[in-house]
Amino acid sequence: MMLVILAILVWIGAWALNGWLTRGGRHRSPVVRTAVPLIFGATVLLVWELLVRGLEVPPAILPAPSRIGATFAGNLPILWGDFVQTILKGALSGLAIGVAAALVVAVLVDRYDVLRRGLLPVGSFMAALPIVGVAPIMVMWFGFGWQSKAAVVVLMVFFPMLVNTVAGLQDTTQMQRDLMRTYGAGYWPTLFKLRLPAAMPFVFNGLKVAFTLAMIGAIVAEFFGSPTQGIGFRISTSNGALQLDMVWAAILVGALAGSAVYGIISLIERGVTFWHPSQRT
Amino acid sequence: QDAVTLQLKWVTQAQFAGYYAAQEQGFYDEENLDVTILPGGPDVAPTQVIAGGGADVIVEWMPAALAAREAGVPLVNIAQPFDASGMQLTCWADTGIESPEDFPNHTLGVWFSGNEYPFLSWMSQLGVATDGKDEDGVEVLKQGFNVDPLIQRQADCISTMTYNEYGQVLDAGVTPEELVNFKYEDQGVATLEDGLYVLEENLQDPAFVDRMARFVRASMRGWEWAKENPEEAAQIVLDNDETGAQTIEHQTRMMGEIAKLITDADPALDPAAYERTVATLMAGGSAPVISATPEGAWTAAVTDAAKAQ
Amino acid sequence: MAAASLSQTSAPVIAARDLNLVFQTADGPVQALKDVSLSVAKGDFVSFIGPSGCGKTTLLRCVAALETPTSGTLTVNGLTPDEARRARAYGYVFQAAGLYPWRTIAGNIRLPLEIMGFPRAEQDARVDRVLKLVDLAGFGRKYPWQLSGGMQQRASIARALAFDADILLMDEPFGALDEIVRDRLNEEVLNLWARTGKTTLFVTHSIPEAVYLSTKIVVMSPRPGRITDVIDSPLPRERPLDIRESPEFLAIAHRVREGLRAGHVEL
Amino acid sequence: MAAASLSQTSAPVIAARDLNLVFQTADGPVQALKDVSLSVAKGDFVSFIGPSGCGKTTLLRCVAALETPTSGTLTVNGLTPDEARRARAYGYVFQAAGLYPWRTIAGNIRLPLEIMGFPRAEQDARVDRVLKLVDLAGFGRKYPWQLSGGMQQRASIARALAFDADILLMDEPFGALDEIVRDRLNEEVLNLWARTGKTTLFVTHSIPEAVYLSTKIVVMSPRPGRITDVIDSPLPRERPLDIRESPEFLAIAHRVREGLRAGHVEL
Amino acid sequence: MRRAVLPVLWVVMALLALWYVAAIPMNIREVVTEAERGGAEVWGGTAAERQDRSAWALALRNPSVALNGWAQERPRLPAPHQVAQELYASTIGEEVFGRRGFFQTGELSNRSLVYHAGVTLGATVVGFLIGAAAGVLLAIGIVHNRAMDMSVMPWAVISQTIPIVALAPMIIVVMNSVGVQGLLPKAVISAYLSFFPVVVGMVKGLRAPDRMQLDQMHTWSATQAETLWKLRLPASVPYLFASLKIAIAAALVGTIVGELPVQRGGLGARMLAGSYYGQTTQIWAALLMAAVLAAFLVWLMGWLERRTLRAMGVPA
Ligand SMILES: Nc1ncnc2c1ncn2[C@@H]1O[C@H](COP(=O)(O)OP(=O)(O)OP(=O)(O)O)[C@@H](O)[C@H]1O
Ligand SMILES: Nc1ncnc2c1ncn2[C@@H]1O[C@H](COP(=O)(O)OP(=O)(O)OP(=O)(O)O)[C@@H](O)[C@H]1O
Ligand SMILES: Cc1ncc(C[n+]2csc(CCO)c2C)c(N)n1
Ligand SMILES: [Mg+2]
Ligand SMILES: [Mg+2]
Repeated sequence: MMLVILAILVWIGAWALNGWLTRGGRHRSPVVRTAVPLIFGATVLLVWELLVRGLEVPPAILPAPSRIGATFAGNLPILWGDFVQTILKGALSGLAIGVAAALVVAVLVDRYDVLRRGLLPVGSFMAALPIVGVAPIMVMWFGFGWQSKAAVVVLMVFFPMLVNTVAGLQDTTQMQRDLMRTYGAGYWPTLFKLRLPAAMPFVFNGLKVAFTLAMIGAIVAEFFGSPTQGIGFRISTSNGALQLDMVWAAILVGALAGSAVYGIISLIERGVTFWHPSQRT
Repeated sequence: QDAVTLQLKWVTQAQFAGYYAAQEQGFYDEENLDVTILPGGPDVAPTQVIAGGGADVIVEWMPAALAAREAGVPLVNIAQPFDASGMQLTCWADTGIESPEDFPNHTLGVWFSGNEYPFLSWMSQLGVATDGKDEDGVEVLKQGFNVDPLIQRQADCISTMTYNEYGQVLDAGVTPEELVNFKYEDQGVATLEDGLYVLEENLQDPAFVDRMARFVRASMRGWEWAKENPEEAAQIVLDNDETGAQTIEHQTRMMGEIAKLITDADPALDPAAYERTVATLMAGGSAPVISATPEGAWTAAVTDAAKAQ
Repeated sequence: MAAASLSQTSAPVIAARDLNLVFQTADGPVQALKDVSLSVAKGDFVSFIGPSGCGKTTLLRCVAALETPTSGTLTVNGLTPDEARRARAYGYVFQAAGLYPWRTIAGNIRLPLEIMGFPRAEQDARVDRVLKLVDLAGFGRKYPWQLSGGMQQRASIARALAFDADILLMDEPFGALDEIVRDRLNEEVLNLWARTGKTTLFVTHSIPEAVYLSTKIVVMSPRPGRITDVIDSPLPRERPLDIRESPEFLAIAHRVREGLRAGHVEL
Repeated sequence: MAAASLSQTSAPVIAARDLNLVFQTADGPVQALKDVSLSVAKGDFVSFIGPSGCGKTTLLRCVAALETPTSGTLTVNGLTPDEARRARAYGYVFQAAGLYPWRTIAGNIRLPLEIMGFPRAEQDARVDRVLKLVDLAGFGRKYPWQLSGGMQQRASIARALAFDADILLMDEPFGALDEIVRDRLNEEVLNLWARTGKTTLFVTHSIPEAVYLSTKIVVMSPRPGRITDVIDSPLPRERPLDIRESPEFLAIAHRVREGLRAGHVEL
Repeated sequence: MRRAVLPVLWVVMALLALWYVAAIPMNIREVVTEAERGGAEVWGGTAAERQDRSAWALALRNPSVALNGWAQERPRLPAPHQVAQELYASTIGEEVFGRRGFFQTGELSNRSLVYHAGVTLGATVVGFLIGAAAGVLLAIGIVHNRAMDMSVMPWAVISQTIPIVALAPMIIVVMNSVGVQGLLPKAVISAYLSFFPVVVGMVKGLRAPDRMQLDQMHTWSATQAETLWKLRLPASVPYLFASLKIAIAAALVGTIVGELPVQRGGLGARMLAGSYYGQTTQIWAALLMAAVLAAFLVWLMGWLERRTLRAMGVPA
């Protein structure tokens, strides 16, 4: 009970601290900018730890963060293997193929009006489809290895990417297009010098969505069959064996990898679309 | 009426016909019990459900139950309706596998989530490594929920239950001659399946023991009835299946095969079978399933009370 | 070609006769241009002035082959507008600078040169030359958003000048700028025009601007867009800013204002 | 209050002394206003003119208590700007009409009245009155996008008038409109001002507009924003549009232009 | 209308044709093995040897049986008409003629996709409502409180990189074990998936009013609540609906994933059951049903959007 009260106090204290830090002009300093979210994250972990201990939650239901951390540190080789299997082989290869395919098709769709009017409605229909449902089919078609995971990922990322890119390719103003015409520019110069650069902010938006979908797809597909490693494999088998600390350690791998890739995409975005108002602060 | 919540190990199917039959035939009512049967599924760990207080009693395989015991969930076997194991490894004959010695260099499908223990134990007794296909190792796949890996020849062998997946292989048009089966029972690595487990602390309470005794008694009547009326039992299972995906043919056949695993009406655990299970699990080589001989992992109190009336 | 133009007395660069243009819209047809006839001689600076929606932009777009008239004839250097477009006869400057934000100023000016396939060295030389011409030497490596609105607009004029188009089309190029900057740019446009002698069509809403810049002022009235007055300016080619307070200037401005007010729809 | 203003000779509505305002930006401090002193009497129409970035908007925002000066004193009706704001002393009209597209014209005008808690019947009465005042009677149930730009701007003026603020602040209200529409609205603003006698502060980039409208013209120069000239207009209160071609008008315009050019930074 | 429909029709027909063509090589191995079991002479050697041959070669060299790939009992890729048949049988067929169908019992049959779609729809809608409401509230908090903006926003982004769907079984089971069952656990997952797009969209939307509009409110001495109610919320409506469309599709995914582990009905359970018994056709039928449901839900959001905008007076 003491611990529960302590947890509540920690929570209130942390909020007060963050409130103080963000008041006045302080919030502009880079130190505060990083400190505030870190304090929040640390508070969540601390409150979790205190509540688990205070309420004596069985570790088979919810392990304490300290325990998860210990398990994580103690199983680095296994978790590294899972990371390679699921993120590098499954998610990223599928993402690469799906994105590349979507970019090519987007250019075609943008070029041929029939395709735009035909494929885009079908595309947005498919984009809303719960593609996770095809995971068992892909495992049946492409086997237990990373290939079937990549296939699921390709299907999941293709349409969001397509829809975004097509929108981007069309995000040019009448004026910009007219300018190209007064230069007597043909299709290809217009594509390379106007449409593709203009589409980049949309492409990156799509990429951020596609990436989270890729993670989901790769992990869920492992539930339907996998070799004996992978984040999804680890989560489902450890869960069956009541090793919840291992389950959370595997989730941590996913979250770390996810945040890292998200950060990398954001960095590249910054480099490529430096000119866009949203990047210019 | 006393409430009892039963968590099944798997989806609603004839593997659990006895419980559904007891429910539908009113055997539980006669024992003044109000039983709720929760179906399981591929990612439902009954041990976790009972640890969280979501069930009073679960149907579980002994390896998973003992592993959970070591993980801090003190499960106790109170009854063992299934006397024999139905688990086997089914292989294509044309892969050249004739005996367990031929496994190396092949790909084997195995169920995980706590069901891999007997397999790992068996392999370690055979001295076969499980981390890759080579001269003295096999490639292990986490087998999904169906027999496609075998049909599609993605695996040379897959785990099957005599009563379920094996039948599905045959349903797919494969003839028994094309297949080779290795029953765990025949290989001396059989572990006890489908027992009833409760939390140790509950057994302190005589009222709980009495409730479980009545539950076990009624359940066994259910099993008796199901064995005698396989078609009706299959139909009852079908009616209780909320997914509506089962077929009567498949459930009837499953009922027939299940009946073979319940050799007598005695729900009491056979200590010899228990010892054999523990020995198998302890022999897990470098990573045994359980590291110490479990103490108090089963009790005859409930079955004795059930028989005493 | 040369023989043909010599044989004519006025040798018009742009000759429009009875142009009509009707847009088909959801609300029915909109007549944007009605019976527009106009001839522009080489080296003319023609301003178009008229209330919003009177068809100034549409007329310019017809000349640049961005719209096709519904009826009437329009020739540019004796060619159809589309042929002239493909011969790269136009330098078009829009109201907003319309620079591509992902290219530097120099990159923006180079864009048409790349498309037209100028050799690399020539590109560089031309970019340098026009940057100097519009007084932006040293800003080539900046990005558009790093420049003030006036500088952006000058860059966009530089871009239109870079490939030596015969005709400069400017559609309210200074509409978005403040009056002081505008004065300055007006002076510069006039200088530029004096130096290059390019035939220029210029759309504006500002009466002083139109009078100050032009050799010919075309006053238009809306719905359907017609030309109501064409004023040949008696002002000298050399025009200091002060000329705007001279009586001749005010007289022309008055004539333009009256023309405008007559044609203007009730608010 | 009444006694106080009678006892003073000039009774300024707005009195600023030595105002300074420095913005702290990422690139270092920007001095937007430097030593600005100004006094505005009741019923004055004051125009602020100056190149872009000279602090016109900032000064208006200080008066409206939207910015706080770094130093100096500023009183409005003898109160601090913030007290005056809370006493609802201001009607602020921005460059774009800024009407809410999801409210009708009447709904837009009613918005400040709702916020200030006027009773419903009173709201209706006031909306009707100001709609008539700006000549938009009958358009109350239209949505903003169904009106022309000029009508929208008038609606936005109506909104600022609806709650009887003491002081009307207008920041380039006609910057986005074409010259002809602008002329018309200038006439109407003048009428309105004559009828209501409201103290008005008006920011513009257009010299004729400033001269035409004002009783007092404040010329500003940028970086740091200073007042370089304050011109009290000798023009009569009654001003037909033609007055803009009169010599007095041109003389003032010339003085404003010279003042501007002197202070204007090199482009 | 014709311009809108015809191209879609062409694309759909092209996809169907492609599907039929693909069904031949996809199913050819089983087709040939079946023929062999039936005693026919087949090309390609034994079953194990055929594994190494290309599917197209098998199809072309066994022309007499190749087309059986469109009529397999347990196909790897069912032909479109097989899926259509299954779809019919498990909707109208089951409800009208089935033993437990609506026409027999007055209740929807648990063997019909209509019933399962209903189960999924219920959890999706509840989850979506929870998620959307939470998202809007969080966005309001973030816009009004800088501490919340700075501390919560980065974590909201990170939270989406957590493979929540992989957690779904655990969440379901844990909630199950503390006695929360049925619709709610699934709804929690769909709420989690749907709240993020709403937060992002609403933060953008609530910040959509420009400086000028906010200043205007300020000159009128409007309170924060008045500014929220009369300016920020109306201004955010287009953003809200744009994200609601994404959110409801995400909610559907969440529900379906949540239905996988617990076999208690719903399209997710149905897909898994299909997989469990190797009934590919059944998976495809459930998938198609889910697609229809998704399309309907997204359309519904669009319809609500049009209604709302029209009520607000914004031009269509
Ligand atoms: N693509 C189009 N489709 C339909 N109507 C058009 C189109 N372009 C212009 N119009 C209409 O044609 C008329 C003339 O338009 P135009 O843009 O040439 O006017 P403008 O004189 O340039 O006006 P502004 O001063 O506002 O730029 C207007 O009524 C306009 O609404
Ligand atoms: N919030 C702010 N933060 C930092 N600098 C600002 C801010 N607001 C204005 N400035 C700077 O203060 C100076 C004066 O700006 P202000 O908007 O008052 O000019 P202005 O005379 O209204 O110009 P314009 O004619 O373009 O509207 C400019 O240099 C501007 O960049
Ligand atoms: C993912 C997963 N796959 C297989 C099993 C094994 N299993 C336990 S009971 C049972 C029913 C017999 O058909 C089966 C197959 C499992 N528990 N979880
Ligand atoms: Mg125009
Ligand atoms: Mg300003």
